[in-house]
Amino acid sequence: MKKQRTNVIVRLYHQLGSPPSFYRISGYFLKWLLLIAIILTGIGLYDGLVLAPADYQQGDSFRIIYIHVPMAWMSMFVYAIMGIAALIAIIWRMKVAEAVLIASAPIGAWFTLITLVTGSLWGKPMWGTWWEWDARMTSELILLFLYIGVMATYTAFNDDSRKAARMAALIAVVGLVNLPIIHFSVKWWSSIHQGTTVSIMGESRITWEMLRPLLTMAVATKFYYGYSMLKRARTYLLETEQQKRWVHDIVEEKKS
Amino acid sequence: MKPFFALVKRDLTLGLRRKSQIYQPLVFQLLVVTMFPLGLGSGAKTLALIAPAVIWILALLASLLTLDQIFKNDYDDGSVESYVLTSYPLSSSVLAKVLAHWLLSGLPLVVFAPVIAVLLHLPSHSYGVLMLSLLIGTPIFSFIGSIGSALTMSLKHGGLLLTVLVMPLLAPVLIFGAGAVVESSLGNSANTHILLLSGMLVLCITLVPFAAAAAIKINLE
Amino acid sequence: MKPFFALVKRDLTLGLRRKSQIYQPLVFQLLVVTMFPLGLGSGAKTLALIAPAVIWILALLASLLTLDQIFKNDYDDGSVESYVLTSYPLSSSVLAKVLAHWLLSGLPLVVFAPVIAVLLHLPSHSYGVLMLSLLIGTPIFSFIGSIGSALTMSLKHGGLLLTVLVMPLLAPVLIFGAGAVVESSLGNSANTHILLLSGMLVLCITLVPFAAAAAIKINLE
Amino acid sequence: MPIIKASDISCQRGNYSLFKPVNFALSPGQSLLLSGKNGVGKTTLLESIAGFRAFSSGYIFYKENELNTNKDKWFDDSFFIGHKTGNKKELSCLENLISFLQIQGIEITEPQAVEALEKVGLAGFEYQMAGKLSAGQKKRLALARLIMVKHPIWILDEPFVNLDVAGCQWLLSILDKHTQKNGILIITAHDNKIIREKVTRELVLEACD
Amino acid sequence: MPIIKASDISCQRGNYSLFKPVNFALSPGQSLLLSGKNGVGKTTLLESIAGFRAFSSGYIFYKENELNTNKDKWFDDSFFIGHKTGNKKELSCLENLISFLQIQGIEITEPQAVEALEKVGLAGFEYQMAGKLSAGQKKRLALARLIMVKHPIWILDEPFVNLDVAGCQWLLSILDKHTQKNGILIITAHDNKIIREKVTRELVLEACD
Amino acid sequence: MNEFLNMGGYAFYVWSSVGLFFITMLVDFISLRVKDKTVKRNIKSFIRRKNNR
Ligand code: HEM
Ligand SMILES: Nc1ncnc2c1ncn2[C@@H]1O[C@H](COP(=O)(O)OP(=O)(O)OP(=O)(O)O)[C@@H](O)[C@H]1O
Ligand SMILES: Nc1ncnc2c1ncn2[C@@H]1O[C@H](COP(=O)(O)OP(=O)(O)OP(=O)(O)O)[C@@H](O)[C@H]1O
Ligand SMILES: [Mg+2]
Ligand SMILES: [Mg+2]
Repeated sequence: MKKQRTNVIVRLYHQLGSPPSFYRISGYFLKWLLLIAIILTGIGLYDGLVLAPADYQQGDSFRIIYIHVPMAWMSMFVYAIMGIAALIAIIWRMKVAEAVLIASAPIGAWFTLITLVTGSLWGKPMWGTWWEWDARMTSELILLFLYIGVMATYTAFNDDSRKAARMAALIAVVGLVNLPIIHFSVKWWSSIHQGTTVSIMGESRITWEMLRPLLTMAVATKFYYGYSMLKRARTYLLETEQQKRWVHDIVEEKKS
Repeated sequence: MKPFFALVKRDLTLGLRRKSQIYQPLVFQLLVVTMFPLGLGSGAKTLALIAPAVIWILALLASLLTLDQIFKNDYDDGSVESYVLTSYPLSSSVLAKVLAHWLLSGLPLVVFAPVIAVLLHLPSHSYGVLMLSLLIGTPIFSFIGSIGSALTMSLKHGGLLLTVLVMPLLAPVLIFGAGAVVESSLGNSANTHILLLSGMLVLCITLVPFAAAAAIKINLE
Repeated sequence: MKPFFALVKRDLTLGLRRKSQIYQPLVFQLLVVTMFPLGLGSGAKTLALIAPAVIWILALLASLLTLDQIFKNDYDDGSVESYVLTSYPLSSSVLAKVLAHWLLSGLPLVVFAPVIAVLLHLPSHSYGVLMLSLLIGTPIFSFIGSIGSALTMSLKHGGLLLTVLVMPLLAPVLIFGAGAVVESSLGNSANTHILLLSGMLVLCITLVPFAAAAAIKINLE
Repeated sequence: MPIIKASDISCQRGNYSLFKPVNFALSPGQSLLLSGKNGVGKTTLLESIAGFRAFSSGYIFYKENELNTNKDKWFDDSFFIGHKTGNKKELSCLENLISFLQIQGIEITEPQAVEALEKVGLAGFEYQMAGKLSAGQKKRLALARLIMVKHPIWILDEPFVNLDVAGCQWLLSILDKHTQKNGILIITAHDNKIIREKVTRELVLEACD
Repeated sequence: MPIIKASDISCQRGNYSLFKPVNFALSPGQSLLLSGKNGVGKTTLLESIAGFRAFSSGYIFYKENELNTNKDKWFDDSFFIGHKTGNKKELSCLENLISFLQIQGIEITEPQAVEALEKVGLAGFEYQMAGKLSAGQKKRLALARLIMVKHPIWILDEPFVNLDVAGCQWLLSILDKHTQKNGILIITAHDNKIIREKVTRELVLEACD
Repeated sequence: MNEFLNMGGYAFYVWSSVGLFFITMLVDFISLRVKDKTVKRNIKSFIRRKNNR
């Protein structure tokens, strides 16, 4: 056997790849993630709903942006993470990646659902309709289906968590391939697309007072995602390793 | 516990455990509704026009997806014996099976209908009639379907045969159901349609259990 | 005989013997097409407008009805072992299964399409494009469906899960397929759409056998 | 005094009779083993006796009544377990046992059911789904019903299949107890010498020629 | 010289291991009977050995190669018949036998298949659909494959179930012939004393604690 | 204050959005705790089953 030179990254990879140390390390972060998420949400919403000036065109209804847009970003961000985890789970059969995949799906689906409903709630006063079959909305709806597909696959094979996770990974990867397809095909077909009212990229027509809460909320939701995902991932690891010593120690000593 | 309630309870437990029986017809509906604008392309403005028909056809198709399971499952695993080889009347057991099926697959469709209606731009003053008509119509699907399921339960690929058998029987339900919604969306009264639907339901309740029981007995011989 | 052809031959024999797999999707299509005017009531003039979408959605639904059986049957009776526990590449066997499925359920849809088109008042100059687009599109249904079927074969009630899984994947096929027909019915060229469809088919032929084979292996573990 | 009398009964599958017509009579406490080659028609005959399908010829009398004229009485007194076990994959063992019996109108409490499962060797599997049992465990779950039912007539199709040695012994003992309490037993089994010695009569079905 | 060596193999269902890890080695001409209580994991183990599912621990070596690294060789040499028979309801017996073997890449002519069916006691059933066979006949149809295959390793899960006495004898004789021709046999069976005497070794699986 | 709650006439839309956000996050939060508890309980009973044998 050749001696392997271990650098920091490899070591970290191995540590995060082993369930017990992942469980231990993630345990340190949990509390802080939740705490920061709550505080930032409080600040962001206060800033957005109270301090930020009303939009000259949309009035106060524009404040839905502080829920809608962070959620919309998260719905896609989470799917990307899920897809990467799925790829790792399939190729390297890494248990922690399976855990991340399975733990991301429910929270991602929630984010997507909120995006859809808040979009609807915004559309009624702005466009006079709850729902329009426009490119962005349709693809967001299909994103929800993809999340549901991943979760349904996982629950359908509930008798064997690891097998179920690998099946779900397959679905997630296929869905990943599907995302750009949907994006482009929907562009192709759509003709009634509503242009973005506000653009924050490049030439920004939004004032700093309006942008600040948006960014705060975007960070806050990322922290909550971190919390929710890690917590679920830990549960998944306990479940799949239920015969291992380290799990027994954790369960019986009640230290979580 | 009376055999009737024992059977209903068992089927509900099964349904809630499988879950798929409940939420997947809904997702199916949602998916197909999504397909329509995709397929229609620039014709999307016609959506509201075809909304009543689409909603009712979808409810019918979503029901059809689960209809063949009413008796087939029990036949496949042999538990049909538990209510056939007993002196408790088979028609009561049929009623129990139908009731459980409707609670699991019909009722969710009724509750979920407004969401589909929004997606298809149905005028909002028709939601009441839509839900009422579905509330009366979906049990008829379960009833008629139970006869079809009883006839096809011993077949391995009976699902499609069942479709063919029951579709003609369900056409009137569809006509009056969708008709009621169309009328109300045009601002007219839908009373006649609703009345006719109710009549069909009463007829089903009184006749179908015996018909389905007979079908089961013939099938087992 | 090579295992590939043996498998195709066996599946064709089975399909021709069951018959239902062939004629029932057609009957299903016919029935639903009949439902449309019934449900639409006075709105029947809109038929031609929605014809391309309806035909394609129906083709999709009719395919979906048989997709879950691609591998599920073999899993249930244990004959999946005959091509898994052998050194003959599983992906070739998958290709054989898909080919047989398309010949049995996709091809009839293509051949039958003009009939449905007449019923829905599609302009007759679009029939060519309609059939061509279905000829390229329906094999994609079988291919993508085979992955779904491989994933859900060990589930008792996998049919609806399969629907949920493959529908989003099939959406682009629907868009371009129906789009092609719409364009041609408006008198425009449908070349781009057809080209894109063909591209998808090529992609499926090269990738799907391996994906489905992987799914089967994971499922059996 | 025999309470079940079968005279010249035979069964059909497709368009031809399976076996030469048979006669038998059973008094309380007696048992009958149906045997014969694979495919001679044992399962078909048992299902007909249970009331599932019709005879192609002959009659069965139960307590002086022809069976078809008084099926309810027969259903009340006879209990059938066939090849298919009648377990629901998605119900736990406990739920399976309880619901099956309740649907047949037999009252059973949860502690009783737990006890029955214990007796049949499924202790600790109360909450496991029936779909996740091994072949022998599935058979045991079906046979657990026998502990609870009071029907005097049992009709069992190859009940020993898939059971391990201990399971076979348990089943033999419970069948013994049943006949000792004046129960009647109609059963099929291949290659099981012990049951052959225990039954009152063995009836070998012979194929028609 | 053993060509199959299993070291410390064990299987998992759901999230826990079923039985204590086992070891065995088999040389050509030897046979192994797996036994143990209902639900101990015999079927699971056989399916894993056949290559259907993964082991939770341990390795099997076939001709010095770890099984997972060279599955094709293993598939070429081993033949598995499990609980599910793999018959198609809608195909006739003849079609079933022929197509199953051809799909596995084994050439078989129609006269050969007819002969095999005859040997297995299904003469006259060539054109009957497999769905219309009795339980024992279905098993016989599946076992008919054994006559045609040349694989040196047979893996059989409870093959005696549902067979009548003559059928059991036939099966025993063909298993005998197989091992005499230097074949290897891995088998499970309950309550069959004769097979127990015939095998080289019996391995009793014990549940994990 | 009233003016704030009224949201310039868009109260329903804005506050249902905010409410939905909080309710969903709460549901997620609770469901992950419940899941964690049940899994730990099951593992405990699994350990007990092993010890009793
Ligand atoms: C149900 C309806 C709606 C859905 C599903 C939806 C979905 C989305 C999605 C997925 C994004 C992220 C896009 C990206 O970052 O690439 C987004 C961003 C956005 N949405 Fe919506 N939306 C809906 C309704 C609305 C309405 C009615 C408005 C306002 C009139 C609106 C305004 C915005 C804005 C301003 C952004 C951020 C702009 C950007 O990032 O480019 N949305 N929405
Ligand atoms: N699909 C499944 N999911 C989870 N657990 C299962 C599943 N099938 C079986 N089991 C469990 O795995 C264990 C082993 O099952 P297996 O079928 O291998 O037993 P077996 O030794 O073949 O028993 P038998 O003698 O009854 O055939 C059993 O305790 C059973 O409860
Ligand atoms: N569904 C069916 N349709 C037509 N014929 C059938 C059907 N099922 C069985 N048969 C035929 O009826 C005959 C009797 O079958 P049956 O199952 O009663 O036999 P059996 O005595 O129980 O055999 P075994 O010992 O194998 O269980 C067989 O020859 C079989 O071929
Ligand atoms: Mg039999
Ligand atoms: Mg077994």
